[in-house]
Amino acid sequence: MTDLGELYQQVILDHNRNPRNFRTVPGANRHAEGYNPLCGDRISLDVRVEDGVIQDVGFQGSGCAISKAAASLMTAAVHGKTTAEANELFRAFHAMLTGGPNAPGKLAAFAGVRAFPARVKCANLSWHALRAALEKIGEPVTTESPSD
Amino acid sequence: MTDLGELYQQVILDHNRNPRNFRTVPGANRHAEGYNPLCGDRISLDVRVEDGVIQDVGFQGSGCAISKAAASLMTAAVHGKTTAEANELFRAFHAMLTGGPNAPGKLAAFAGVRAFPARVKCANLSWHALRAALEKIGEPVTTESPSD
Amino acid sequence: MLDTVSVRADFPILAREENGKRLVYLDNAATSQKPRKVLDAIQHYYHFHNANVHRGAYTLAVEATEAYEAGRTAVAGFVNAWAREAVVFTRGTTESINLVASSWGRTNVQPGDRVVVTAMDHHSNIVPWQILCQEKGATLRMVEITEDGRIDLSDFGRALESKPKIVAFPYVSNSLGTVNPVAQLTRLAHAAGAVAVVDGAQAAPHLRVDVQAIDCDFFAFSGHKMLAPMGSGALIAKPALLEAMPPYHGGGEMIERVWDDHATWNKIPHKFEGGTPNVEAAVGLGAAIAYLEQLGMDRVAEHESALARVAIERLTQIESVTIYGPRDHRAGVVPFTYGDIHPHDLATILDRDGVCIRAGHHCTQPLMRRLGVAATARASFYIYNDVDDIDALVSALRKAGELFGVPA
Amino acid sequence: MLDTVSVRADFPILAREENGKRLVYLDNAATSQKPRKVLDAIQHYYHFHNANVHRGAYTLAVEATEAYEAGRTAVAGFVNAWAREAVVFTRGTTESINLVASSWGRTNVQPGDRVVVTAMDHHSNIVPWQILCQEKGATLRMVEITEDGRIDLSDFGRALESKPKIVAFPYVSNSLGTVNPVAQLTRLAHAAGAVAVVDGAQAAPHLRVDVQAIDCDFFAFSGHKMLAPMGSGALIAKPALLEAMPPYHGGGEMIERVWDDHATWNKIPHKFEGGTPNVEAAVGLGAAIAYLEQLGMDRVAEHESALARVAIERLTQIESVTIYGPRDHRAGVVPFTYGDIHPHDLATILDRDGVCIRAGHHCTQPLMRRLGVAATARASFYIYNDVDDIDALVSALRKAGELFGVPA
Ligand SMILES: Cc1ncc(COP(=O)(O)O)c(C=O)c1O
Ligand SMILES: Cc1ncc(COP(=O)(O)O)c(C=O)c1O
Repeated sequence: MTDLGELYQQVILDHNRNPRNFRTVPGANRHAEGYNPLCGDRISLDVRVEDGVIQDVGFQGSGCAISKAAASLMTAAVHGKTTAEANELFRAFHAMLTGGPNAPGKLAAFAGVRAFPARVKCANLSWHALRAALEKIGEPVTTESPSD
Repeated sequence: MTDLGELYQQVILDHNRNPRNFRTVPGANRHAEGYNPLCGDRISLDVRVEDGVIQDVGFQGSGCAISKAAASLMTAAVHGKTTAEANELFRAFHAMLTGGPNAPGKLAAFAGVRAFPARVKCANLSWHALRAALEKIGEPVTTESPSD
Repeated sequence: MLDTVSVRADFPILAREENGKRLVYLDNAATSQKPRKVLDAIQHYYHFHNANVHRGAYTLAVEATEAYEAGRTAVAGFVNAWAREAVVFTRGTTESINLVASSWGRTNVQPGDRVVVTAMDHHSNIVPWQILCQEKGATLRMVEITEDGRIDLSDFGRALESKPKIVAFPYVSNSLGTVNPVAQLTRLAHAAGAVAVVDGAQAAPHLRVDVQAIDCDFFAFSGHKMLAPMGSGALIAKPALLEAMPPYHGGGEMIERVWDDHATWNKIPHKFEGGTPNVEAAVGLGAAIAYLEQLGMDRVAEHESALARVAIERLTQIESVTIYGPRDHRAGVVPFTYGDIHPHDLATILDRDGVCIRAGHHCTQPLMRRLGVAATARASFYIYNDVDDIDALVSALRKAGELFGVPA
Repeated sequence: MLDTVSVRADFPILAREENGKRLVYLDNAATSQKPRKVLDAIQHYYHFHNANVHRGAYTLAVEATEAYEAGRTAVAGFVNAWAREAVVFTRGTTESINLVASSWGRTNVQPGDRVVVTAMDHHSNIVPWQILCQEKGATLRMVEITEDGRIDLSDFGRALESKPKIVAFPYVSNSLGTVNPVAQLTRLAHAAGAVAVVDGAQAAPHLRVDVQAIDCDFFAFSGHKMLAPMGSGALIAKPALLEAMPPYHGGGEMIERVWDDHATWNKIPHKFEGGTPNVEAAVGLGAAIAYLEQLGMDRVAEHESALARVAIERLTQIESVTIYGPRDHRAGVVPFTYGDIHPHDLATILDRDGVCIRAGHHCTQPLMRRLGVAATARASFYIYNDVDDIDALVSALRKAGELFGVPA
């Protein structure tokens, strides 16, 4: 069970059970929907950006432990960051999942997902929603397309 | 080439080259069309029946040597016969092609077709057309359906 | 029960390990594994008889045609079809149902008409009817299910009051395991003047099907769920209906004559088999049917119900497990949830122990909404599964419970 | 020329005898034989990785999904598609064209519109358009061919004057061997405001295809004609067109969300792949492409043209033989007649010497009418054929001539 332990690290199990920022954001000026139709994971993301800084961020939705914890940890990680810094974190997270070095801080907890290719899309979904929200892309995002 | 010789017997080659009764029939009161869509063999059959006797019969169309010779020999065989006798010949011919004893007279020339399952439908087409004509079935006949 | 030791020996993939563990394949409702006899039949076909069918005058083509049509004969016998020409080969259930919606549906459904499906139908038996209804200005009516996961017969009756043109329902639900009373539903549909379309995807592999006894108008199934290769399947339909229907795919094989601006059609079933037929699929389906008939479909059904009973019994002993579907009249499909562990997490955790189950909506989103869940986990059995597989399932589940701190 | 000795060794069926003779398979335009590598890839898939794709969270399902999508990547590279998602898997050419007619056609063709095809098209590229035109009250216009069997470019130009919505034509004619100037035809079609549909059934197996260079909108081909299993094939389409088109088959895989009365669609290409995908077909197609690319498509094309040249030269020496199709720009398809011997009789006689040729209308009845024949005989070559096969063909033909008393 070592590798399962690496996937379901305590921090992930904790954020799954008690997701942070699991709420709508009053005065949100960015929004995105994420949906993986085949597996059913769903996220609705609110962001309030002022002067290039993420002043508040929250999410709602349903999904597996990986997707819920990823969304929770993401909101914690980008809260108070500039959009440029958030984009940098997106890149670092994405790089980690595709074989690169660990992402900073608690995000490193998701390094274990690499060994579970079927679950990468779960860890990714909220991050792609974030990018869509920041870039004001109206379309719902998905991380399920095999071309991704 | 022995078996090819059995398929393409002289009588068949002869009737292919010089088909008998290759014509329309004046005053025909029975008619049928035969068509095998996959291979393209086609026959148009005219019959004049009076008092239960086939007074005249002729065919037109295009097809391979087997189908043309079969039609030609059929017209020769049923000319002057009663419809009951013609039906009897149909049954004998059909039985021969499906493994039964040889049909009477020159029709026995088609016994070799048995060894060529793909060509049975060619030998059969005119006979099925005859039956359709005698039974006044309006639909074109085919012998290509694999359920046949 | 079947002699699973000898059955398992026929399935090469079951000798494979998954993550260092014996492969415990419990996703049979999604697709089945293939026995050596089926794979050998396919190889044999390509090694000795491969050719395009129906149009060839050479030996190889005759052999290929015979192999193809022998597959049709086997299917006709397997489901007790009205005739050989009642069997139209398709890629599978989805294509079969789309064929009916496109050909019979487009011809017969008018604006204002009704089409009835059930809330337990698979997307493949819902979406084609939605598309048809949207195109024609008809209305789709979804029959509700009971608390315990059966078709609500009084709602079914109410739905029939509107005199629908088409009534579609599954023989066996892939998300609940329910075995529906298809002969009765067909009788009611006919009494209301509708044609009955039976989605047999989960029935043909698992129980003895008799379309004449059901008296349905259309019956669809997939070969890949019943030991046959992917890309195999059929639509079985009453010949008189097929005769009257326009063709589906235009192309080779299905024509009688082609003129510059129009064409006439070949006889049934060929009218519906445009393009080069998949001979491999017919050969593989024939071999799969031979394999199943040697076991005996009654014994197959019995084996799977027995496994389902054992699985339900064991799973019920785990405190936080909820099982979906009816107590009786169920096939070897066992859907469940385990506390608040998401089914995808369950599937990942079980996979580490070599146990393959499905997690998700199982292509039945309208049903999931009614069950009030986003997803369930599902174990589904076939002829090679045995009680050891259930043990493996249960012990892997207990590990998941530990990891997530859910009461066992 | 290819090293046919080593190529032949890869094809198990070529070791078989037909009627006591070496099998001389010259019906490759109908379907190709399969090399061991393709059959092994299929076996390997079923022995180790078989599962339903896209929806599984277990290892086997991940592997199956990867295998399936790797097949897509292979196809995209093989025809130089715009993107991976430009590749929609289908059963073959016929289904691909029907998909376009049904989805793009039904959406875009209005009463009074025109659709253009050519008189050398296969029924699969005629009948779907006839059906579409009949349904929509549009008109089908058939472009004539020249004396020597090429598309009549001035008639093509005239047909375009009516501003058709769709122009469909074959890359390579299966009945004449003509290689058409598809990039030029596409340019002309676009200039007239039409979409260009290329029937690539006889091109993909035999020459290097570059859909971006052609710039066509839709390109259809069949796997079974290019070493891959039956039931494999694809439609390649410009992604923007696919995005805008309604789906084809409703069912699993192709949906985003399903509500009781309507549904939303998955991304392309999945939107067009309703139902359980045929993973075997994708795996087999990938293996076939790998095999062909190792030989090199340019060398494949060269090999076949060389064989066609030799065959035409030898056949021309038989006095009563007539060869159809153009002198230049032709692929490895050689249609002919021999005196007044009916092609079916030829096929039967040749078969006794192990030589498999096709006889008939080759699913091109409008062309046959223009050629003024009911049927032709056709020899068509592939990578395993060589000059010995042509010798066998010619000597068997001479026997037929003797039997029927036709001047040799
Ligand atoms: C030019 C052409 N188009 C279309 C087809 C149809 O292909 P399929 O039968 O594989 O769908 C064929 C072959 O039969 C062909 O040669
Ligand atoms: C009940 C039911 N109907 C339809 C289908 C669709 O079958 P296929 O994907 O083989 O077309 C399935 C399986 O996926 C099913 O379980």
